[in-house]
Amino acid sequence: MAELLLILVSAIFVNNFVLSRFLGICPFLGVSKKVETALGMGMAVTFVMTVATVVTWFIQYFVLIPFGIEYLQTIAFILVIASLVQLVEMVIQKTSPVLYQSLGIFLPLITTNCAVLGLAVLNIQKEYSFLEGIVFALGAAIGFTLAMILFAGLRERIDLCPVPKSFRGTAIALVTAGLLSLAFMGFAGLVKG
Amino acid sequence: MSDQLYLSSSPHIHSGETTDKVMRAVIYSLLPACGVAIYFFGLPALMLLLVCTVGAVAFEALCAKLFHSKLAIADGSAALTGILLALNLPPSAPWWLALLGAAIAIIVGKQVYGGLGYNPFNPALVARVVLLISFPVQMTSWSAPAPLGSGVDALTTATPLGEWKTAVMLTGKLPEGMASGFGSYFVGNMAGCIGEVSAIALLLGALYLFWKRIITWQIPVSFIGTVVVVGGLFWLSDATRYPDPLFHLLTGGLILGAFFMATDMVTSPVTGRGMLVYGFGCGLVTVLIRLFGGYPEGVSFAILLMNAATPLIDRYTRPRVFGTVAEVER
Amino acid sequence: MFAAIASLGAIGLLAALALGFAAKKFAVEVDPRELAILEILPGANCGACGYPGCSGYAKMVVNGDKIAATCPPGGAMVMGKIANIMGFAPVEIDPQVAVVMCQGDNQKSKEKYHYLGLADCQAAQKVADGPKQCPGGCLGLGTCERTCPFGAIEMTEEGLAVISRKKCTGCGKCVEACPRDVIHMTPLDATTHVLCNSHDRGVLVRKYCDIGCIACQICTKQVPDAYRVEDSLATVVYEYYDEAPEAVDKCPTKCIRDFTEGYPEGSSFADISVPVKRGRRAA
Amino acid sequence: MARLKTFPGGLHPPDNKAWTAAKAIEICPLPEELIIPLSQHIGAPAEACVAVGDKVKKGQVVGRAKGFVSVPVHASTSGEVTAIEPRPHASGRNLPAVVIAPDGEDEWVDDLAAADPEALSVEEIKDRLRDAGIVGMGGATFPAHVKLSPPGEKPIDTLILNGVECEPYLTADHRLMLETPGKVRQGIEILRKVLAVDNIYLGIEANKPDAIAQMREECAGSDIKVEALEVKYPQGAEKQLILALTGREVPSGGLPMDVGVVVQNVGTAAAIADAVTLGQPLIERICTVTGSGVNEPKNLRVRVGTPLAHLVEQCGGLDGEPSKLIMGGPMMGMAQLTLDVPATRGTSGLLIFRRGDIKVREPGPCIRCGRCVSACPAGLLPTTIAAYARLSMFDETEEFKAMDCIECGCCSFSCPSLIPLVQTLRYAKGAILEKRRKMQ
Repeated sequence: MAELLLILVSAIFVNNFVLSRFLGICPFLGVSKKVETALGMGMAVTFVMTVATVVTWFIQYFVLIPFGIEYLQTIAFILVIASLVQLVEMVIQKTSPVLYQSLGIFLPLITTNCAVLGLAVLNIQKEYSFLEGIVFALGAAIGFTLAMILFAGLRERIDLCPVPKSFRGTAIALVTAGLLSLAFMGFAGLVKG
Repeated sequence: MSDQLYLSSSPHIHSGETTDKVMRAVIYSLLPACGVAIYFFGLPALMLLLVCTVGAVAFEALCAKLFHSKLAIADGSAALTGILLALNLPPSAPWWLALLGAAIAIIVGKQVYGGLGYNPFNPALVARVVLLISFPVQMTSWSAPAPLGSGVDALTTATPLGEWKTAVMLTGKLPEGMASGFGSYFVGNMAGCIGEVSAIALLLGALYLFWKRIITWQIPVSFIGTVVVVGGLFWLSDATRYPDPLFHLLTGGLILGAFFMATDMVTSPVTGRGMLVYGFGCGLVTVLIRLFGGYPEGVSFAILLMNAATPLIDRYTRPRVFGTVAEVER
Repeated sequence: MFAAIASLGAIGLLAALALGFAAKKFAVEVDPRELAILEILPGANCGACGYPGCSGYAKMVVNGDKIAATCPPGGAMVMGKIANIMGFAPVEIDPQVAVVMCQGDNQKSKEKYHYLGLADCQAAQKVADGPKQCPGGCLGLGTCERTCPFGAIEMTEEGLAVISRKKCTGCGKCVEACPRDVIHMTPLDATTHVLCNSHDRGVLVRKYCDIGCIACQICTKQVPDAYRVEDSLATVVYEYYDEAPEAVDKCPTKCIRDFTEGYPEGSSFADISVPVKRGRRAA
Repeated sequence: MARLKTFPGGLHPPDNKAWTAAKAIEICPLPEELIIPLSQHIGAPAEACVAVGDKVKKGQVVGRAKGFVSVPVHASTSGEVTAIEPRPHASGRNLPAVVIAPDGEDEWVDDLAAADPEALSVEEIKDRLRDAGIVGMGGATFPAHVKLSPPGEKPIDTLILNGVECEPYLTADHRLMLETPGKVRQGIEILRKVLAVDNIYLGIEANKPDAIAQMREECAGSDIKVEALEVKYPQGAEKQLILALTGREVPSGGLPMDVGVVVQNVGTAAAIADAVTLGQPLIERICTVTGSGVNEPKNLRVRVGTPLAHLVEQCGGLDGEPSKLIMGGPMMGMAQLTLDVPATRGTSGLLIFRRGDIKVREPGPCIRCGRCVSACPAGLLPTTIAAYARLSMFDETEEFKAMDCIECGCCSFSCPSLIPLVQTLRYAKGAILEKRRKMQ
């Protein structure tokens, strides 16, 4: 139990996928203009991450390893992730056209979101058990969502600021992301692992 | 006559409280702490204060020129940032570190966001954390206080928090004689950043701020309260491993942080309820980092993190609008 | 080798089946023409067409049986493309530009009182009808500049709005935003305008403005067709705009200006204020 | 002592009431010219019903009411109509007014009908109020007969008399309660009859202990509850006053009648007494003339239509160059362009600041100090709304409830960055209304 909690805390704060591992920067910068959108993206990624972890875990241990084709890991995982993303895209388009519009290209781009693939691969590398894997995925997803909405809140505020011309747009967003990451470095060493 | 008249929309009177008066009051409130810093750490402290303050003002002016914005040195905010930064540096920090810190605080921490009022993070803390991560050696070499006129040379030593952390890491136990030094902790006779050592000087300044109504009770109370309660719970659970709440309170940057850094208006929530949540978050993160983190001190990180959460806190702690049944969330 | 192909193939097949099922279940109908039109539109969401945003306009075009409104910023070219997509006859539109009918900046036009408060024309207008003695003159607080979705309006140092004839798309947002109705829509080809918006009598205008129309009638005498003086203010009759330049030099207060001369001086728009001929703008 | 009743938020600006609080009301003599605006109330302006050259008597109708939400205007002395033309008006524009040259006789019209309110029916009383041109005299100038005719589905069970006078500088209502408490009481009894309520409060700010004592004495033995309220602005704002006295909260976007309450100013009550018992129309009121730019601040009984310049003359003239003229109080009053503007039924004060008293400073950026938030009696985030409004993000301003702003001025007063918050909020409200109008 304590072990699982550590994995969770570690994935959320200490080794936050976005702010410490620097994975998944593309949607982090792309769809963090509004808190609602960021939350929507966070949810979508959470779903994809969790399900992808489950599916890839099974594929790894019941297909790839038994057949001795671990070298196909990346391709197989991307295949799974891509299908999942497609599924999520269809569901969102049907259920929330507004969210669909605001996520735009970043929704299908979850496919190539390194956070998702990174998670699946890390999960295998760390030789987590099935349950640990799910907790790890959940932590990573929560961490991702947390980073997204924190950052979106900051950006909503920065939108009201008279930022000097040369820093407007992505420049100031990156500066802010850097500072946010800096703040997260305070958690370093909190949990080993 | 009429073209000489002023016309405006109501109201036609004003409280007279202005931004520069607020900033000046905060600077005054830090003077006792500066005095104690100079008393205990001598010329190096004076040098840090001067370099940081002058540096911050100079960089502010430079930015105004670069970004073609209005020069706003007169409001005193840059000088205040400089002083706060200096108070957050160890006494042995070299001058160039202070100057670099001032540059980071003003340029990265404040001016790239458009200047006063727009920075999401406390500029002085941004600088401190950048320095801490980039120059860990210089930022964590502490010297014991050598009061003016005592003729003692500054000795290299560790901060009480650092001492505790090292001991716990090595032996899993509190160091010997930890509880003995509260008297000197209170006055400020211990190692640490030049401005954070003297609780009494800081509290004096804080009282002045309360009296001037510059700060409200919410943030300091919930911040310190959380540290004391959560720290206390751990202490109760294992007094041989975790330090007692008073130790948390008097050592490290808690008092400086809770009264002067976390209460920075620009980077903290605007509503009373939001301030409570914010203070709680600061306190919790501080204790977690102090007790379990890699760094011995967590106040700066905690405040920076909660700065980042401020927009979200503001969003979810809106006051109830008159005549509405309950807060309407979107 | 076979195991690799088979297993990956199986995974792919499973995924495909699931997706196929989902595609049926969550199908959403979108008219491709709507997207195509949305692509063409300028995307400024200015609302000049009268519909909520460009997507609202596209929806209207696709769902209606004719093009019920034009897209002024898009101009003839966009309208032509839309007509192509929909298979309708192209809709004619007359390109228009907005013109600030005032030259009375802080130097030339007198203040009524010192205004303190929000730097916005609409807000200032609510305080005793604005701080200028002239009831129709530009207040110079930049509400139009902030409203313009195309960045075509600029405030001069002396506080007068000037509109770039090149950047202006004729959407009319500024006309709506101006509390003093000093911005008018004019045909793009008309380059001569009476730059005054004060209906006060000439004696009064002289008191507060160095460059306002005093309704002296010289222009109507010079070119009777192209000018009309009504309610103490001369205006160009735009049907006869090509005759209007003849009176420019005759105006005693210099409030008739021809934009081919490179008006207004001193603004960064001065070099691009030369009129643009019909058709060129669409490019 | 129990805590005084009050509302959340608000603040206490320096009130400077001492300048005039102890000064008895003086009667302002006739000016050379009376300018009677046809628009002195909220609602449709009156329509002139006299012609240039006509002789009019004091109290004669010179402008007829147009529509239900409208009241007639009356000549405030006898004399000759010299013009009917646009004249400077408190709104800053020139609006139609009937100009009267007084003949010095000050002769009442003959058909003033005194009556016993007990003998009149409710409808008759309301007719008398309308004919007398009674409007809310606290500043809103809303026709009283309309306010007293709530729709049937909104039963009224409480009447609140507003004697708070929380605006700094003003002491008109204070003096009125001290000097003519009987009139106020009489007005209350008439209102009681019209509304058929027995739950009656009279709220007075605790900084007027003499007025509280006076009104308690006057109301001794009756069920009228004279309550001392905490000294805090805007204690006299309708919704805040209702909350303080009854604990009821007028819903967002609603009116006092939604919680069964009618609020009337004490000045209105006194005017109602005159209108019903004596048949006298509302042609004069009490007005505090004060400020650093006036030599001798005073409380004056002023005829409607008296040019402000004449009021200043009665107060020893201007002290130095004026820099700002304000009709009403400093928190919600309107800045005026000229002293040619006439006093109207809603003119509770004239405040003049001397040159040098107005400090001109550029607004700075918001430092998020939160003072506006804690001062806002409506529970809004003024600085956030203003930030959105400046960027024309009006959907956001609406979502942050800009429409619930009561424009009391607390936020602007307390802002250390001198941001014109109220004006910005007012601007946002205008834009939201415009947007709503377009949607329909």
